[in-house]
Amino acid sequence: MQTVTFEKVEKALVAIRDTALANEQYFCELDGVSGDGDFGTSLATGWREIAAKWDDLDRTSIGHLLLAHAQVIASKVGGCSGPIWGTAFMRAGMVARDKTSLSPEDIEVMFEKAIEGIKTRGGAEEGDKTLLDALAPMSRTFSATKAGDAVLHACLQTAEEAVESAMALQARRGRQSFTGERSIGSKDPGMVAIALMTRNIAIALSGHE
Amino acid sequence: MQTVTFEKVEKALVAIRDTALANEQYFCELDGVSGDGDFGTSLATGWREIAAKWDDLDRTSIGHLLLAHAQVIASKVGGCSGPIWGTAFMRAGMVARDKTSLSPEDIEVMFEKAIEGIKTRGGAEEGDKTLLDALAPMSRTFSATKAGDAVLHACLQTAEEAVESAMALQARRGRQSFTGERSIGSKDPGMVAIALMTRNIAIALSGHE
Amino acid sequence: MQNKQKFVNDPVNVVPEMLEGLVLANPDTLEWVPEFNIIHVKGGADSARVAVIQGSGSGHEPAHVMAVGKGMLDAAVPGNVFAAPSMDQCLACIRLMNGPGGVVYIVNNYQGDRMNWDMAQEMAEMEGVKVGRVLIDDDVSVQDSSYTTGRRGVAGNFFAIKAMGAASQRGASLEELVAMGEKVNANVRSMGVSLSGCRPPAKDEPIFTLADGEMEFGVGIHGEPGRARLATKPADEIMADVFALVAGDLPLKQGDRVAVMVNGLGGTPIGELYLLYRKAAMLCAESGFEIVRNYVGEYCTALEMNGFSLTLLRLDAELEELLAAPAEVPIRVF
Amino acid sequence: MQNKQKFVNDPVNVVPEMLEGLVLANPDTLEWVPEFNIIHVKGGADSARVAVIQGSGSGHEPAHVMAVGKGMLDAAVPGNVFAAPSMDQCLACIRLMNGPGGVVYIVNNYQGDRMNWDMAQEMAEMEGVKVGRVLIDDDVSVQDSSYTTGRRGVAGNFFAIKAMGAASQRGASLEELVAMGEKVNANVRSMGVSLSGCRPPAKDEPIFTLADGEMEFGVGIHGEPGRARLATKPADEIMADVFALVAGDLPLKQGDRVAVMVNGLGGTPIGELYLLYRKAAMLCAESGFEIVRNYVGEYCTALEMNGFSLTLLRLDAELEELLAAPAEVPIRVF
Ligand SMILES: Nc1ncnc2c1ncn2[C@@H]1O[C@H](COP(=O)(O)OP(=O)(O)O)[C@@H](O)[C@H]1O
Ligand SMILES: Nc1ncnc2c1ncn2[C@@H]1O[C@H](COP(=O)(O)OP(=O)(O)O)[C@@H](O)[C@H]1O
Ligand SMILES: [Mg+2]
Ligand SMILES: [Mg+2]
Ligand SMILES: [Mg+2]
Ligand SMILES: [Mg+2]
Repeated sequence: MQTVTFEKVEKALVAIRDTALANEQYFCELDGVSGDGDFGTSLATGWREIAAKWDDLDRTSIGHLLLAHAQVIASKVGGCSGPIWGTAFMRAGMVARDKTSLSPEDIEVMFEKAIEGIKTRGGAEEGDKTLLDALAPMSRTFSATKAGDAVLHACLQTAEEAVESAMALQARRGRQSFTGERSIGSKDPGMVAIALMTRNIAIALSGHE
Repeated sequence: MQTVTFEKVEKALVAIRDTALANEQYFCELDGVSGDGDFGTSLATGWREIAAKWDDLDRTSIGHLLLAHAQVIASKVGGCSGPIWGTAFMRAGMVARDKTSLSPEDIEVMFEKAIEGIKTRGGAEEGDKTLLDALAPMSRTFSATKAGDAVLHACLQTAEEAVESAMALQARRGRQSFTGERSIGSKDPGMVAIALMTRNIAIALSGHE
Repeated sequence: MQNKQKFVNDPVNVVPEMLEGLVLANPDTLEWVPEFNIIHVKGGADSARVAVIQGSGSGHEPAHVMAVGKGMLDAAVPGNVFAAPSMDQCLACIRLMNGPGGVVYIVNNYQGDRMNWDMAQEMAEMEGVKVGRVLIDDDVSVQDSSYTTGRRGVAGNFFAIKAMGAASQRGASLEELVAMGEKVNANVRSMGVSLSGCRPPAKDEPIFTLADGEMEFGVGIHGEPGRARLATKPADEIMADVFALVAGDLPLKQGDRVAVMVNGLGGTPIGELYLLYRKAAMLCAESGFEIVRNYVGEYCTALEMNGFSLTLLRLDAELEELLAAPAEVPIRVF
Repeated sequence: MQNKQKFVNDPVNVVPEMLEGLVLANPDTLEWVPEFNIIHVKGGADSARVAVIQGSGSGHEPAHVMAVGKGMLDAAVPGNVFAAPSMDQCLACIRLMNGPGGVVYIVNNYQGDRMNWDMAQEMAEMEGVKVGRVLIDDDVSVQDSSYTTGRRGVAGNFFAIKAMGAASQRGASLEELVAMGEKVNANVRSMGVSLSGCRPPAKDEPIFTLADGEMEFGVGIHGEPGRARLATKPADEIMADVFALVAGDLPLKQGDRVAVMVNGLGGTPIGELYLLYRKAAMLCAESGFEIVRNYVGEYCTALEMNGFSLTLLRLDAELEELLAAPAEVPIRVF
């Protein structure tokens, strides 16, 4: 992987945004299986606000752009997702605070800090059937492949495999966990969102890889 | 009627006491028809206490003996009956405060004062289907016949007729009144008690009339 | 059969055990006379003042045993749950709290309470005790009811206690205290609404039940029926109806200065009481009644009934001063 | 569908309408920031003191909006009924109450509350604000529960507010306040029991229901399950069980000086709370724990739930002094 420019970061953020906006109903349906069915609405509410403020977001640096995201997400996204996603963007943003482009090593650290932040915030560990079960393996794949050109593709594959293999797990965090064993056998909405966002980022950036 | 001696007053009070003690269950059953079924217990509780203290009751005068009754009744008899019967004895006792025998005129005033007290205390009037509907006609009969010898018998007849004729009325005081029209057609327990006490007084005093 | 959804032991002991808890919680300020279930201020009658006392059924707490304290009641003598205190309880309380200037009792207009107190008063007077009486009948919802002739006495009672308690501290005579209580009663009106029944500890059944969507409009503090069984509606509309009846009965007029009480009947969250107060305050503002003091919380309850009552008191300078005077109650809030 | 047996208007407006009622009732001492539903002491942050703030779900009133006042909380920021305040509410409250010495927040150990407050704290720290945090987890009934990892934070919270509020009035620094809150938390334990469920205004169904003769032993303040669903029994026996678990967890030992709170969960008559306090006081006497202060009433509720919790706080000289310091709350009791 080469240095990631500000332009590419913006494209990735647009891909994340549009994934959240386009899948409101689908994510709610996934959450409805064993949770309270609000996950799609939570994400879409946050990113609608981001879309509305899009042109005015602080672009002093990549970090500031991510911190601007963090602020809106933490404020406007409900349920567990607000503080968790907000923390992820905030921790990643702190790493990139003074940067206008990112090295593979920067992204590696951002991944690690975001995951650490999610763990601190929500108290979850890998295996609890949350989006950590997608992000943590992705972060390991990234570290292992960051020198090569297929890194994005490898991360996507990891995420999609993680969604499938986590179906067998029982949720131990968030509202899904309230229904106990009923969560076994279904896809975790948070993980699905991560995988779909990664897919859309890969598509958006494929011309540049 | 001649002057009523202290001895006769005591006999009358014993007759009242024993009526209350002997009819606990009967009076409760009468009250159970449209009231809360406690009337017999209320009276018996009070007169059991009077019986227990019998020898120590203040006998300075007829009035004091009646006031001693009033005190026990007001303290120990529950429901509406405690304050109502207590008041009747108290008001009658006040009239006889300094007396060791009673003239027919004394008794006439005692009747009137007791009835007045009951009305003040409980707010009932004649026609509300309470013991007033026995006492008030008895008091009128007494006033009309007090010169003659058959006064006690006349009073008893008035009381027993009153019990019958009041059956058609609807109770408007005490717990009986809570059941509305259900009280129509049944005997009022308070009136029955008055009539029975009068009968037993008549029997007790018949040797002396 | 006993009601199992209550924190009680033998239902027969509910009142004494509650009173024992109350004095255990207030050892420095309260005393209990177990024989008559009298709660009085520590030390008993104050020879320099005329004592103000009250007694009525239990189940209305904090009324009245938790209103005993300096500047409030000198003593309270409760009967069993929803039952009047007996004559000898009332008489014992009068005797105990009697001082050189006599003693004044406050009684809510319920037949049982009145009969026992009136009787006790006559007995005490025969003993030479000077006794004053203040009758409270602030409930505008019904004229005659299951337990009363005339209007019922409910939460408005609190203002008589507060004003008379303060006046007693200032050395008012028996006659002045009675006049003060009568002034309060002449200027105070209340009305209650409930969304549920209530269930005395010794009873298996609720006193009445309401289906979802029903309310008892004008309910009494024992769950007695009020004006009508109506469909529930938004809180603001319920408050508007109650407010119109309470204010209209006095009647209040523009420019009047008032105290406003939104009293919880036992099972209503305090958050809802403040929500109801919001509307009452708005209605006062619209009507040009100036709120000088407000009271939101539980003052006179009906066990765990879900309901509230509104009380409006028309003030004058004297009442304002007495309501603002310091007072102590046995309920610690911080 | 809306719960019809509530005094509310549109359930969406329950919290703002309650807060509006609260400030209408306390115009001289409280202010409301409608945008973020913040209730704060009139005049806002005091530059000479470190403010103490709290925010959690609504439905627990008087906690915490009715604990705002001099010597208590400087501000409270409630979420919706049984829902944590959002991050931006918490952040707005931190910003508003920040002073030269920083600001300290108290948070009960519920996942939603913690996540939003922690997040707000990080954001505020990025802006250069000095923020102190005190976590309360006094409920001994369950280790992990529906809404928590670790123990829940419940009524014991009151003592942190009272001690920290008093310490703040005496000029304590942020570090001293945090240490004080942590000391309270280390010495306070609670447990609750309920005899009924509760029903949020926006819900058609109670959160849980109990049949006649059933109790939830160790219930949480949202109606979450506790240790076990058991058969009801006499109040003294229930209190004895709860007392043993609460005192045993600290553990208290003979000669300890304690504060005792019998807290109503919303639908329990205050008379029953005193009846329960009676047994708690007897158990303290038997165990050789000296009761220095007691608190009987509603401090932290679960809407109209019929239940109580017992809280025991082990005292030292410093805590005793802080608990006895004057404080003002917006609830008028006389
Ligand atoms: N404690 C946690 N840590 C990390 N992720 C979590 C946690 N709890 C829930 N999640 C993720 O959030 C998703 C649900 O989000 P959302 O519906 O907003 O939360 P809630 O459980 O409050 O309804 C889950 O699918 C899971 O991936
Ligand atoms: N207000 C009243 N005035 C006079 N007598 C009354 C009154 N109320 C009830 N009574 C009498 O008392 C009797 C019932 O007594 P009791 O059972 O002790 O009263 P309660 O109605 O309290 O249960 C009635 O039969 C009636 O004669
Ligand atoms: Mg969800
Ligand atoms: Mg959710
Ligand atoms: Mg009867
Ligand atoms: Mg009776």
